[in-house]
Order: sequence, then structure tokens, then C-alpha cells
Amino acid sequence: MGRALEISGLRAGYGKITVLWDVDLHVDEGELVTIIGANGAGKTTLLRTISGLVQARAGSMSAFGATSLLGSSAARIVRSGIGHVPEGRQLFPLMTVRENLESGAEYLSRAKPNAARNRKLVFDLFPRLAERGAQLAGTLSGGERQMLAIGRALMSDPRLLLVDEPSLGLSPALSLTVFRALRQINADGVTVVLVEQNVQQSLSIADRAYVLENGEVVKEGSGRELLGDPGVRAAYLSL
Amino acid sequence: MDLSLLPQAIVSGVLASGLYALVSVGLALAIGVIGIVNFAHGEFFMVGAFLAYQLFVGFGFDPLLSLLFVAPALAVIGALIYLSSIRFVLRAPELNQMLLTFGIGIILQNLALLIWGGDPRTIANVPYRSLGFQVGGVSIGAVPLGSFVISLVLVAGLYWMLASTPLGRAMRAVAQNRIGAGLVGLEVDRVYLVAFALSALLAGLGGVMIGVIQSPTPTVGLGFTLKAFAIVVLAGLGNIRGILGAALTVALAESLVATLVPNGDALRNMVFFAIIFVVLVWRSRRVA
Amino acid sequence: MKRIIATLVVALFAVAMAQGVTIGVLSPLTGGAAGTGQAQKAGFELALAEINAAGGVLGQPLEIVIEDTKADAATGVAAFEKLMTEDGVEFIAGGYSSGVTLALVESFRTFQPVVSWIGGAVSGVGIDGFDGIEELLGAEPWFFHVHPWDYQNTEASTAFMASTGVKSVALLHEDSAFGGPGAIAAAGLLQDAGMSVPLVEAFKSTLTGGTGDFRATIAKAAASGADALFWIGYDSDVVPLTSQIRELKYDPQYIFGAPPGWPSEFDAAPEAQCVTGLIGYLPNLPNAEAKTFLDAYVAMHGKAPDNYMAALAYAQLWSYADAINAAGTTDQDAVIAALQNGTFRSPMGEWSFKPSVIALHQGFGSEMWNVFQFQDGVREIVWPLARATAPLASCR
Amino acid sequence: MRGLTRDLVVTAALAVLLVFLPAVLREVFGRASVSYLSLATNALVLAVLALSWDMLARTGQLSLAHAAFTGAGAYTVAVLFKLTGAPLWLGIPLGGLAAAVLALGLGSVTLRLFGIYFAIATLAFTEVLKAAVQRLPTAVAGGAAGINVPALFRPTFVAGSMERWEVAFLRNQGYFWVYAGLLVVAVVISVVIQRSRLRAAFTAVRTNEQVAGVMGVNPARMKLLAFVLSSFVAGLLGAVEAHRLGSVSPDGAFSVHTTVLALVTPIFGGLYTTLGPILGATVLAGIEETLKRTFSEGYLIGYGIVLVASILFMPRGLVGLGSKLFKRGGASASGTTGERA
Repeated sequence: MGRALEISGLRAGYGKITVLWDVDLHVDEGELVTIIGANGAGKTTLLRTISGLVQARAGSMSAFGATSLLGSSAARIVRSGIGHVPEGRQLFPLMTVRENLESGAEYLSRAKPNAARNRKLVFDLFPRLAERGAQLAGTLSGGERQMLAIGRALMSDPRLLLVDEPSLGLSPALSLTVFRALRQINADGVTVVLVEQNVQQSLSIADRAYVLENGEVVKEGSGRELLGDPGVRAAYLSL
Repeated sequence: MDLSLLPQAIVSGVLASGLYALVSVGLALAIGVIGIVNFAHGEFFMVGAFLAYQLFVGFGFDPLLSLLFVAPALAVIGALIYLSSIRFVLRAPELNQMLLTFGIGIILQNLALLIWGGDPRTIANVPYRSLGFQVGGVSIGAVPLGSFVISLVLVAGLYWMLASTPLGRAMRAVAQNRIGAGLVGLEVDRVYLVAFALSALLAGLGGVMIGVIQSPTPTVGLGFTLKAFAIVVLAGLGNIRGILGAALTVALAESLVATLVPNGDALRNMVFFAIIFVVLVWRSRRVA
Repeated sequence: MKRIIATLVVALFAVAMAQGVTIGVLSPLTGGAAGTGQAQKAGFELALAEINAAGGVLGQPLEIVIEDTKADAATGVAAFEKLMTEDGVEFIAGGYSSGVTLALVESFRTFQPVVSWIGGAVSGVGIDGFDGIEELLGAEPWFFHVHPWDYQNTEASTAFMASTGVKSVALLHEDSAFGGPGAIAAAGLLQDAGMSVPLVEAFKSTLTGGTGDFRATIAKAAASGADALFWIGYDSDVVPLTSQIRELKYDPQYIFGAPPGWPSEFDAAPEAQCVTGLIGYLPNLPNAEAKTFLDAYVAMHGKAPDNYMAALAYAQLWSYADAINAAGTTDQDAVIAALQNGTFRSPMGEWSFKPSVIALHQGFGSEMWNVFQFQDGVREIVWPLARATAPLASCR
Repeated sequence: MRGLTRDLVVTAALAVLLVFLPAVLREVFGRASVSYLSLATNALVLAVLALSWDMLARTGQLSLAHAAFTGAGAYTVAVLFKLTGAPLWLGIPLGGLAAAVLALGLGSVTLRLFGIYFAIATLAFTEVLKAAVQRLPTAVAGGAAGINVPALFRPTFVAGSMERWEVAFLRNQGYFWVYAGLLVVAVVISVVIQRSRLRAAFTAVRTNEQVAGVMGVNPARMKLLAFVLSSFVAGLLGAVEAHRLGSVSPDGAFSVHTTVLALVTPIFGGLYTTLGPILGATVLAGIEETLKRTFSEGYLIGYGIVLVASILFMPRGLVGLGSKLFKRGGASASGTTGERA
């Protein structure tokens, strides 16, 4: 197994505030890695920096052997095979579900030929999206939007999928659906990096996990290990 | 009040909406896709009008032929302006964009003053400028009819482009969610560049029409710019189709008042802006 | 503030070196009235070159300092004060825009230089409750007004209309300070001259925010059944108005307009055919200087003057040079006397300052005006008959 | 409230400075001080205009109606003197009042409009007002020709004991002081806003009206307050301008140009501050006059380039540039941050 993602010394932030301080982490191909941490620890910023939405200040990043990705535009990052299901979903509200999905593949020469296959895959995962194909994305429910965001990212045929807080605002039943889908996606061969508030649920499906505190990686281990870690339990599981 | 003029008033009003729509679509694209309030848009009209004039004086080109040259020229000018300045203020507050484009407008206006002087110019030979057809006692002008048809085609084409082409969908994607657009592999900056160039190109088309019906001067764009802004806002930002309805509403109202009220032509702007004001206020109260 | 002062100091020293006679010029070189200002500037430059080639003024080269007013009142006042206090001029020329002129009244009265003023045609005569330029400045001995007053324009227009023999006139006018009062005066004079005025209708000029769709107004004029169309508007209204008249198949016997200027190259447009207009200067005027002015102007600027303001500015500067030379001094009273008593050359023929309704020194009067008609691409003079180069042709 | 006291002291110092500036100019430049005083007055006019616009902008209301308020002030004065024999200085406060009342009306119907919709609605309002004023009976509002307005200052020339330029100096000094007074009024209003809870309230309304509501700020009341204060100052300004320029006309009094300058200047100087609009007005007026005196042709091209460059290189205006220079190495704000209006 090769490395899907390797990050070292990553530093990033907004304006005069630095959020990430020299973060090192790696993800192997096929893994499902979870990043947990308190609010404001820098989890979302980490994903946004990886996918090119936030400019890094220092550090290096390589994915699937391709180096010097840091500082590339979001468009270039997605072309290199990294899909991002962002915080807030970032859909196109005045386009139909179908148009939103297609947009995931439309501008990527790599993904375009596989659009039919990926569409089927998405509809199999989320049959609800197929039913709502002609509906405007802005009129969807929260859960449906989350499904669409994941579906749109899958349409880009990613080898690595970054998923930010998929269960946010969803009912327990819905978030279970979403987690199942993520595991399915991972089982189909897509490497997944998951940022999640629901620590119990996310650690239980994770191969490995990182704990982020104040912009620094403070712990690393398998999902199971961290679930059993007393510090983690005290801080994030309120146990 | 002379009701015998009513049919002519209606026809004139409907046809006049064509020019209003024509000068508004480019601005709608700039505001709708890029979200930039371009105070220099009127100067693009002016440059288009002067280029058509220059092609006529230099080569005897008919303005319709000039369209083929002026439109791409404006696209290039728009692209250069975008690359050299606009792209640096995309994320800046709206007010910064206004000051920037206002500055660009001043530069263009005074460059034109240096090049062409302040006197009104004439594209002297436009064989269809004074052409009118009588249909059942109503006169239909070739130029208003032409600009009506052109603007219908343009709006329809633009609408089709936005709905059904990859580029159009890219523009809508960028307009609706800049972050999402980046995440699906769109180079947002490049889409904006194309949209701004297209906006300038459309302004060039409008400018050539203005050059036909009026005298090109460094300030010729002004009267149309304020109205184009108002029409775009009346239509709703980003609503390309709505341009037609908005343009029709105000053009028809203007024509009716100009015809039916004594000294009504002098009330044109008052009617126009009163409609804009009332509709905006009324709409804001209804929504809330 | 410091920054302004610092740069002003530098500017001050630069101009303090000026020698000989300097005339200060106020003109709108930029903005909406730039066409007029640029025309004036071109006329001044030509006159200046000729005056200095002919020996200058009082044996020294004449100098002019041109200040841009932007046709903005506050800018105009500051520019005038700069001419008076920094450049130290004692003679003012140029002039345009009634708003600027009204703002200058107090300053003019304070400094009382010799003011020779082209624009500001709003006399105020005949408008109740409003004091125009002639009412405010006309009686000042140091004020010389070059361009005809508004009522003199109207007199000439009406006299021409009467000479055509038409019985009724539809009057269209732009709705701001230029066309509004002008139309009221014109309607009265036309009726006094025995013509009926079935329609007086205001329109929105392209210069004041209109978009050049005059069809509704033209349709009303057509419906009025008047023999002739008389319109008062700006030069940028000419093309839309004349083309839409044709488009709507409106065929009055005469189409007569009194804009401050005519758009360049309009002569060559088919819409121009048979259109008549009021103008101060044309190269085919029957005086020797009309043609030489054109030739010299073309030699200097590479094209014919677009706007008769160029000829007026040219005449204005020459009158200053001649008057100062005749006075033999720059003493204000002597120059005023020389301006008052002199007869001057101009492309419009000989002229001098005479009293008008209120003003002591009015340069050109209604006699300056000619009516030309576009006939096959040429501006033929059709009125007054003494200067006519071709008979007036009916549009029908 | 310590900040307020300090700002008021600075304002008082500014006032003293402005009181003595004409005499200093006269001492240094002699007769040339007449035109410098006029230029300085034009800069003051721009400063008052810009500061009054900025007060409104602090609540996020991007107004294109400023010409409506200066115009209302100007016409109040003009109509007052045309119809009555009112004492000379009465028109100015009435002009401010008229503009404030107008703003109250306009503000209350446009409360729910935001951004460009608000901007276009206010622009439309101005155009309608202009056309309406032009169509009022000539006996009242003078129609298209306009109305003459008496001068505030007519110093008499005493032959033998003074020179003519000294008369002009006295007149210009008079107007300069009046505008300086207006500026002080505007600065005091602005400073009180900035140093009271109003500042947080205005900012909250500008950045997020919902949040403002949660904070216990009544957005509608704040917006109207800003509208009334801003237009009151603009109305005073228009009223004095009518006196200084000797006449009002619809096209002049309600010019889009006024509106555009009102917004360009504070952006150039630095938005949502007291100093920014004043600095912006002074520097812009200085730059334009300098360019005008340096280049005989096309000087406005240079002016346009300055505006473009200012946005590209100092996006937070002169004030932002200044704080960047003085606080270098410290926690200086990045130029690109700032919320969308």
C-alpha cells in the first residue's frame, strides 16, 4: 500500500490568525482516517488547506506520489484525485440535484468518462437523490444536501475523499445512513479522511485517527485504541 | 390626451425595450456571475460606440459589420481590465469594487476625450437608421426592430448558454457558490475572466447600437448606464430572463407617459425611476 | 492640506515669471461640456499664434492661461481666483455655462477685471423672479458679453420662421435651463409674428439623462399638423431627432433647430438633408475672413472646426489684442474704452460691442445668426437673404 | 468615555486650527491665499459630504441618494428666500431639517432593502425627486432655470484702505469658517457615534442584522438614526452651497456627480472612520488640483489611475495604510479582510 496523503510541517490560518501549527500526518491508501478535536482545534481548516481552499503558510504535502500540491488552486487539487465534502456542503442552490451531481464530473477530464458509472454508484448509495433529480438543491432537506454533497464529490472520481462533519444537523437515523455510506465508499477503494464531532461513531468506523488540539496533532492511533484512551474518553466522549 | 397615438405608443414602447434589454444583459452577467458592480460599464458602451465610429470613418464599415470587430475588441479590453485590476478585488468589499471601476471609468472617459475630442460625432451613413415601415397606421422603425430582435436573440442565447453549455453551467456554478465551484474543478478566476470579457463584449454590442442612434461622445454611455443598473436590479440579480420583462415594463411605461401626457417625454426618467423605486420597495416589504 | 499648499507654492513660482500681457481663460475642458471647451481652446490657440506672429500685444508676445472649469461652479470660482491672484491676469476670456457664470458673479464684482465672456446666454430678461446673467452683470462697465443672449437667439429663429411663410409651428424643446425658458420666449415671439403654435412640448435631452427616444414627441408633432418643426435642444439630440422624424414618416415643410452646436460629420448623413439650423459661423459666409479662418484652423488643428464656439473664441481673443494695442496700455479704463469703441475682425465679419436690453457691451447680437440648410451634404446659408448662398428648399 | 473626551479635544484642536488657517494662508501667501482658500473650501465641502455619507454607510446602507439631501438643503434655502424675506442665516438649519425629514421618509420605506437593491432604490428616489422639483410651479421652485440665492458674505470694498483681493479673501474666509463649522458639527456627530454604544450597534446592523437583533439592537431604529444624522449634515451642506454658488437648478443640485463623490471619497480615505473621509477629501482634492496644474491635457486620466491604484494597493484606504505603517510588526490587519457590504 502506498501513501495516499503525506503532510508535514503544515502551517495555515486566516488573516492575522494562525490556526494550524506544524501539523504532520499521513494517510495510507485504502484507509479511513478520522480527525477529532474540540471546536476551533483546526480540523476544518486542515481539510480546507488540503483541498486548496485555504492557503498554507508553510509545510509540504504530497498525494499519491504527486508532490508540491500545497498552494495549488482547489481546482488543481480535485484534479489530482482529492475530493472534498466541505463544511456547509457548498452546493449550487439554484441548480437541480442532477446538475449539481453532473458538475462534479463535468470539468474533470479524468472523471468525465466514468460519470455514468459514478452516477449509478451515487444513486445506489443514496436512492433519495435519484428521486429528487429535478429538484433545486436549495430546496432539499439537510440530510439530502449532505447526500448530494457526498455524491457530487464522488462524481469527481476521487481516490481520496475529505469529509467535513457529515452528521452535522442530521437526525441520528440519517447520520447513520451517511456513515454507512462512507464505510461503503471506503470499502469500494476510496481513501477517506473524516472530520467529525460525533467521536463515538467516527472512531468506531476509523482505521486510524488523529487528535487535534489548538492546531497541533497531540495523539495518533487506531480507532479502537483512541476509543479506549482515557484522555480521549474524558475530553471528547464525556465518559 | 390623444388616444389616436396609443397604438404607436405601445409599439414604440415594446420595441424600445429591446435597446434597454440589450444594454442591460452584459451588466446582468457581470453582477450576476462575478458579483461585481461595474461603474465603468457605461464607458464600455462609449468605447463600443467610438470604435464603430472609427471603423466607419477609417474603412467605411457599416455598424452591422463593425459589430464583428467591436465585440471581440471589447472582449479583449474587458479581459485586460479584468486581469490588470478587477481580479484583485473579487473578494474585496463591494464598495472597493465600486471605487475601482469608477476610476477605470474616469480613465476610459478621459482617454476618449483625448483621442476623439468632446464634440459629438456621427456615424454618417447608416442606411437603415431612418428606415420605418408603416403597418396599419403604426410605424415600425428598422433600428428599434433590429435592436429588439438582436436583444431577444442575445437574451435567449445567453439563457441557453447558461442553462445548457458547460461554460454556462460553470458560470452559474461560480455565481451560486464560489467555494463549491473550486471543489468541482473549476478555475474560478478563469470563469470570471470569461464572464467579464463576455460582459464587456455585450456592452460593445450595445455601444454600437448607441453609436448608430446617437452621437458618440465621451459621456454617451451615462444615460444608459443608470437605467441598465436599474433594469438589472428590477429583474433580480442574476436573472437573465427577467431582463426582458423588466425592460418591457419600464420601456412601455415610458412610451405611454411620453405619448399620453403633455410634455410627457420630459417625464420619462421620472416614470422610469418611480417604477424602479416602487417595485423595489414593494418587493422588499412583500418578502418580509 | 499641507500637500496642497506645497504643490501650490511650486505652481505659484512657475507662473510668477510670466512677462507681457496675459489673458486668463475659463473654459470647460473636461466633462459633459468638454466639446464646447475644447472648441474654444482650439480657437484661442489659433488666434494666439496669429496675434503673436503679427507682433503680439504692446510689442510683447501675448500669453494665455487656460483653466478648466469642468462646467462646475465651485471649480470655476477657484479657477477664476487662481487667475486673478496667482497668475495676476487683468483680462478674462472664455466662458461657458450659466451655472458657472452665476457662481462667478460675486467674484467678478470683487475683482472687477475686464471680463469678456462668451457663454452664459441666459439673460434672465423675460423670466419673472429669476435674475439671469445679463440682469446681474450686463450693467457692469467692465463686463463684455460676446455670444448673443437667449432672446437674441429666439429673435433670429423667429424671424427666420416668419420669412419662410409657414402658418403654424410645432415647438419641441429640451426641458432644462436651456430649452425651457427658450421655448416660452419662442412661442410668444412666433405668435407675435402671426404664426400659430399648436404644440409646445418638452423632451428629455440626451445631454441631461435621456436615452434619445423621441418618437412619442415626434408623433405628437406630426399629429399637431403644424407646417414646420422648431426644436430647441443639444447637439447630441440632432442624430436621434432627425432620424426618428424620417422613421415615423413625419414630413414638416421645414425642420429647424437651434442647438449650441452640430455633431461632426452630420453633414454627410442622409438624415441631414433639408434640415435647417441656426449657426454663428460657416466657412461660406460672405466675408473674406470666413474662409481664411477655416484654412488657418485646418492648418493648425488638422480638421475643420466642429463648433462655432471656436470662431467666437478666436474673435474674442483678437478683440482683446486689438483693443489693448489700440489703447497702447493695459490700463483697465483705457482697454475698456478701446473695447467699447473698437470694431473688430472675426470669421463672422466685423463686429463691435453695443448695448443690448440691459447690457452695456453686447458683442454679437441676433444679426450674427445665420440659418443654414443641409443640401446634399453642404451647409448652404439660406437666411438672412443678404448672405444666402442657396434658396431655402422645402422638405416636402 | 475617555476615548470620547480625547476625540473631542482633538476636534476642538482641529476647530482652532481651521479658525486660524485663513490668516496663516494670508500671512504666507498674500493675495494667492484667496484661491488657496477656495481650494481648501472645496476640500472642506468634499470632507463634510464624505463624512456624512460614511455615517450612513456604517449601518451598511449603501446610499446613492446623497445628492437628494444636499439638493433638498439647497432648494429649501432657495425657495425660502424666493418666497419670503427670511433672515439670511435661517435657511441653513431649515435645509438640514428638511433633508432629515426627507431621509426619515425615504429611510423608513427602504428599511428592508439591502446592498445594491438599496443603492438603486435610493438612486431612483433622487432621480424622481429631481424631476419632481423641476416640475413644481415656476413661481415656487423656479422650474428648469432655477432660483437665485443671496450670498452669505458681501464684504465691502473700501477704496484706498484695502486691495480688491482682500475683499475676496474676507468672503472666502467667511465661507471657509462656515464649512469648517459644518465639518466640526459632522466630526462631533461622527465621534459621538464612534465612541458610544452606537458604534457597536451600527457595526452589528451592517455585518449581520439578525445577530444585531439578538444583541438587543433595533436595526430599523439604528438605520433611521444614521439616515437622519447623515442627511441632516448633507442638508446643511447643500444649504450653504446654495448661498456660495449663488443659484440652484435641478440638474446642478441633484447631480449624480455629488452622489458619486460622496461615496468615492470615504472609500479612498478609509470607511467607517471619522478620519478617513476627511483625509480622503483633502488628499483627493489635493491630487486633482496638482494634476490639473501639472498636465494641461488629460489630467483626469491621472486622477482615475490614482483611484484604481489606491484600491489595489491600499484596500482599506488612507487610514488603513496609515495604521499599517505605524503598526508595522504589530497585529496589523491584513488588507484583504473586511466584510462584503
